[in-house]
Amino acid sequence: MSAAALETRGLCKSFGALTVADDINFRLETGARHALIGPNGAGKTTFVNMLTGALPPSSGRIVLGGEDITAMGQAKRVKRGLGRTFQINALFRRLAVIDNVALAVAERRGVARRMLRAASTHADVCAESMDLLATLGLAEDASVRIVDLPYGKQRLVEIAIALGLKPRVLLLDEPAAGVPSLESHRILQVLDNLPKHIAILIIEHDMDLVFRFARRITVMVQGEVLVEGPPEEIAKDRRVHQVYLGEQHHG
Amino acid sequence: MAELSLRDVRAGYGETVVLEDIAFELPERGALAVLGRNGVGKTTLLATIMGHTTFHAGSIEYQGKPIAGLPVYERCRLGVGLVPQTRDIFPSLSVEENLTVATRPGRWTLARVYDLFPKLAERRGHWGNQISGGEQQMLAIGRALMGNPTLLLMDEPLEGLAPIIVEVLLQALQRLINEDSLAVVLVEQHAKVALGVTQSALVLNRGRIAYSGPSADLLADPQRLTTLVVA
Amino acid sequence: MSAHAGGYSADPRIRWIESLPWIVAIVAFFALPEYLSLGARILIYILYALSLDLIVGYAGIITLGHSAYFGLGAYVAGILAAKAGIGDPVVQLGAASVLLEIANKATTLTGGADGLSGVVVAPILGLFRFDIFGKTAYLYCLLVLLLGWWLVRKMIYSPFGTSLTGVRENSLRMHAIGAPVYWRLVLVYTLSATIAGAAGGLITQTNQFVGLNVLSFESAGELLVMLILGGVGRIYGAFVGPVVYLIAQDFLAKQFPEYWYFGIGTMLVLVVMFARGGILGILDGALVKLRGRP
Amino acid sequence: MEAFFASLVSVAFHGAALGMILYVISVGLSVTMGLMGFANLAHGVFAMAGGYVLTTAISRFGVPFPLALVLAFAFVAAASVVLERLLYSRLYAASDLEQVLFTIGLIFIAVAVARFIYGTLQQPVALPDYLKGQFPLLGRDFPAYRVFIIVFSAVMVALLWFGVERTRWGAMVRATVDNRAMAQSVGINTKRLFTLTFALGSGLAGLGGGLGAEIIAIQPSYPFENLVYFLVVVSVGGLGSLRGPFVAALLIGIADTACKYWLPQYGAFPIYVATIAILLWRPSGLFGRHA
Repeated sequence: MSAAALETRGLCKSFGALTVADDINFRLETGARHALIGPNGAGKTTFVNMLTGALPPSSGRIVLGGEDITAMGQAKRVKRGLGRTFQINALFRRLAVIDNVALAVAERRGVARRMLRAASTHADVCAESMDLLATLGLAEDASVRIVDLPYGKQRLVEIAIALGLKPRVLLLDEPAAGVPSLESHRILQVLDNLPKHIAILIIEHDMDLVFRFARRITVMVQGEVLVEGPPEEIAKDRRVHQVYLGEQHHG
Repeated sequence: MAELSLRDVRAGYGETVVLEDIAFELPERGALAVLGRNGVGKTTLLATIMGHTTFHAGSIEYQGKPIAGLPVYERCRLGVGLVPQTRDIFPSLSVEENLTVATRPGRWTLARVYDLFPKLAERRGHWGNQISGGEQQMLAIGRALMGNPTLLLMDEPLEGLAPIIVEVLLQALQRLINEDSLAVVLVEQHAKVALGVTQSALVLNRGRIAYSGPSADLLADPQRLTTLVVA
Repeated sequence: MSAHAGGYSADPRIRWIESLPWIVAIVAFFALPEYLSLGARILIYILYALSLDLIVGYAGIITLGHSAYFGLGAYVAGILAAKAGIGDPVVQLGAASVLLEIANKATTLTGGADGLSGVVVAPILGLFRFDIFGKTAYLYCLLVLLLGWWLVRKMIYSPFGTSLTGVRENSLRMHAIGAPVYWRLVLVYTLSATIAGAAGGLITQTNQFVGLNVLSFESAGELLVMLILGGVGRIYGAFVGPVVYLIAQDFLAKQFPEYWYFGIGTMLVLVVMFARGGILGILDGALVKLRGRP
Repeated sequence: MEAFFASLVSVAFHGAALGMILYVISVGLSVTMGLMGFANLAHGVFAMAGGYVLTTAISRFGVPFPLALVLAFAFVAAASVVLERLLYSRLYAASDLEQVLFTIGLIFIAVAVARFIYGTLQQPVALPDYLKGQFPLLGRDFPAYRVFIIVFSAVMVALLWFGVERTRWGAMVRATVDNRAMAQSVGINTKRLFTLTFALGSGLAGLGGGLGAEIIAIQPSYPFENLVYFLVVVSVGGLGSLRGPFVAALLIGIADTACKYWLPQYGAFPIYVATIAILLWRPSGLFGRHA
């Protein structure tokens, strides 16, 4: 078996007596289109925070492209190719769209600390950022500040920043959250056109989106993986129905 | 006159829109179940009625009086009570203080709440953060009742509780809906449970209404329920 | 746009209007010889305010401990404040106070509360003596300020400057794009402290006297006032603020100290309530209106 | 040995008096900063105002001392309501920087007004005869006024704690500090509660300023000079806490007195160092709510 893009082995997290992630063995293949679903409080956010390094696991290991990153800081994981987007926009609100993306690009290219040449003369950073915006249909908005940008487009900038890091693995945390339904098709388009070689894990509530996008789905319940499989199987799975309909478990 | 009536409501957090085109009427003493997968806006709907969200458009009327522009505490004083999903017990207050701090004159008194949840009477001296999840849930409900609401907004009151506690709460819930002149909006993941205790139901999907009709119809049509609530 | 935000789409070239401060400074040198010592003081405070603007305006961190660097612009202090001071003005205040106390108690070194007089300044490069009318001092300060301004301006337009505004706007996201936020802050504190230290050095050199008040909380507060008055995060706010403040102080404070304090307090309250961009912010707003843009 | 013991008792006594004053002044700051998240550097202005009210009432209008104390509280509390409604309330959502600047502005204004009315000299406190002289206790003599300060403050503290911990109003305040949104949901008008709490906190500062006028001199630069002490009490004690600042104030009062007595050559240096050390160790204070 070749190395997965991202893998967790026996990942656990507990706060005192409360276990929020219990022995999670998860495998994200190279170029995967994978979705993580589950009811509120299932531990999805905790899981993602452990992947990105925002939260240290109680036990278990996280392996990125064959390298153990369990003890690595957030910034280093990003440098190793682990990118993420945020459920609630985490943008540089008073900066222009281009600067939002260029900050990420410059960080990746290792020029972000330079202080002798003007930022705008770093042609490579600017060009790459503009290209990225163009592929997301944001080229015309490059010099608009985020605060002046419609919310739907802000969600796209959220994705653009993550792409600026050239991730091998991209975690999308509810990419369409809070977008009026009429505008959400644009986000779906963008997701469909993401580079094929990036392994993508999407955390999403919208089942239309999940079943359209994902080729594999993992269902989490109460900190554990309930079931994993292709969408057809998940749609038929009785346990999944129980979770969502709230039928009482007997035995 | 309807207890609660929403028309073309559009609301969210800041500029984020979570709810769109929400409209329904809840008759006096009515009980409404709000269903849907998580993240579809159920909690936001309750928060909007209570006044915790950014209101973009539409109207909310409580007993014929527009309340969308009122501050939260005014809505509470008019008779809207909230049992939040996260319970939000005040940790620096004792169990009893959690109840008395919410007191408004009316039928519901400390004694009646203790009668409904005897467990709370035993725990009256404990701090708000020193009681179990089930007791916190009872306290959250009791606290809302102390404000003597005519409209009770309940957000997943059965979530994460042991079956035996669920049983106790369900009984209390039945009692509230049947015996008391309370109108209830019940958000619940356990769809069948919620449909069982309500007359009408609302299913949300991506912040919009996907179904609105009698609870019994939905309960009688498992196929439809599955399609609406699962995928 | 006259607010100098830097960034990847900003044109870093120096605009003609940016020569205005220097022209004014030179005109003042010839036209107002009797005010040169005040002029030198203003130039020093501009440099000092510029250093503060880096931290407050660009990195977005409030500090009330900046006078510590003004007194002792040192690399070590930069790390201390960056570590201790993020989000907590009280610790910074404490740091400044400690330095104040050290200076206060190290009597043999600083002269204690009486101040340190008799600072003898050697001629600059062995050539230009500090004259009693302060001509040398003025030009010397102007030169150092020019250098400081050039450095700060260059930095603000650089990728580093942009990443600082990134930290100000959303430090969480900076972490998530792999930026070592902590070290960026250490770096900017160090730079800022160095410039503040240089300004402090200038005060000593031109006054040939160090008073303990350069380390005090009031001094840090006063500087913050000057910067806010001019406008935060826009380079030239640090020019306008000290000019207005110090000239007003020079004319008013000596005769009517209570009116002076009252005036400056009222001005601060008004700026916070009604004109959060400071004087330059007001001018900006007026220009936008004049041009008839929405 | 006997001499050392005597000085120990003396330091503890004078330190306790200073600590009590610091607490009465600072407790309002702790609550308003914890409750409203407002960085109110101008809190010392209220204490100074209380001091001026008291000294003026006694020396210029011949008001008896106890009534002057009441006036100091009432006048400052009333004035703070006006300030809160007119100015502070507009800045609750503003950034820390703006709040800091605004309150520094208020300090400047207050300093100017004080200088204009009273000049730069320290205001003398005309104590009534029954508070002058010595008070014999356990075979020692203690200055009667300091004894009064300690006893009176202790009563105030007891009343305050009772009010906050045993009354419904106190429960409302604690509920609002815990969770403002939920407090509104149970019908608490948090805006009005803010105003009242602010007035109470400011009134106490005024009372403390008046009561302590003999220990902490009343003069125009008061709000600047003592700001560090108030902030240290609050930040070491922990924001929003009632007991934390009490312990912190006593510690600081005694430590400050001890330093001045035994280590005068170091001034306030040890206190500042201890403060920094404590805050580096526990950034939200000894009793902070959000660790």
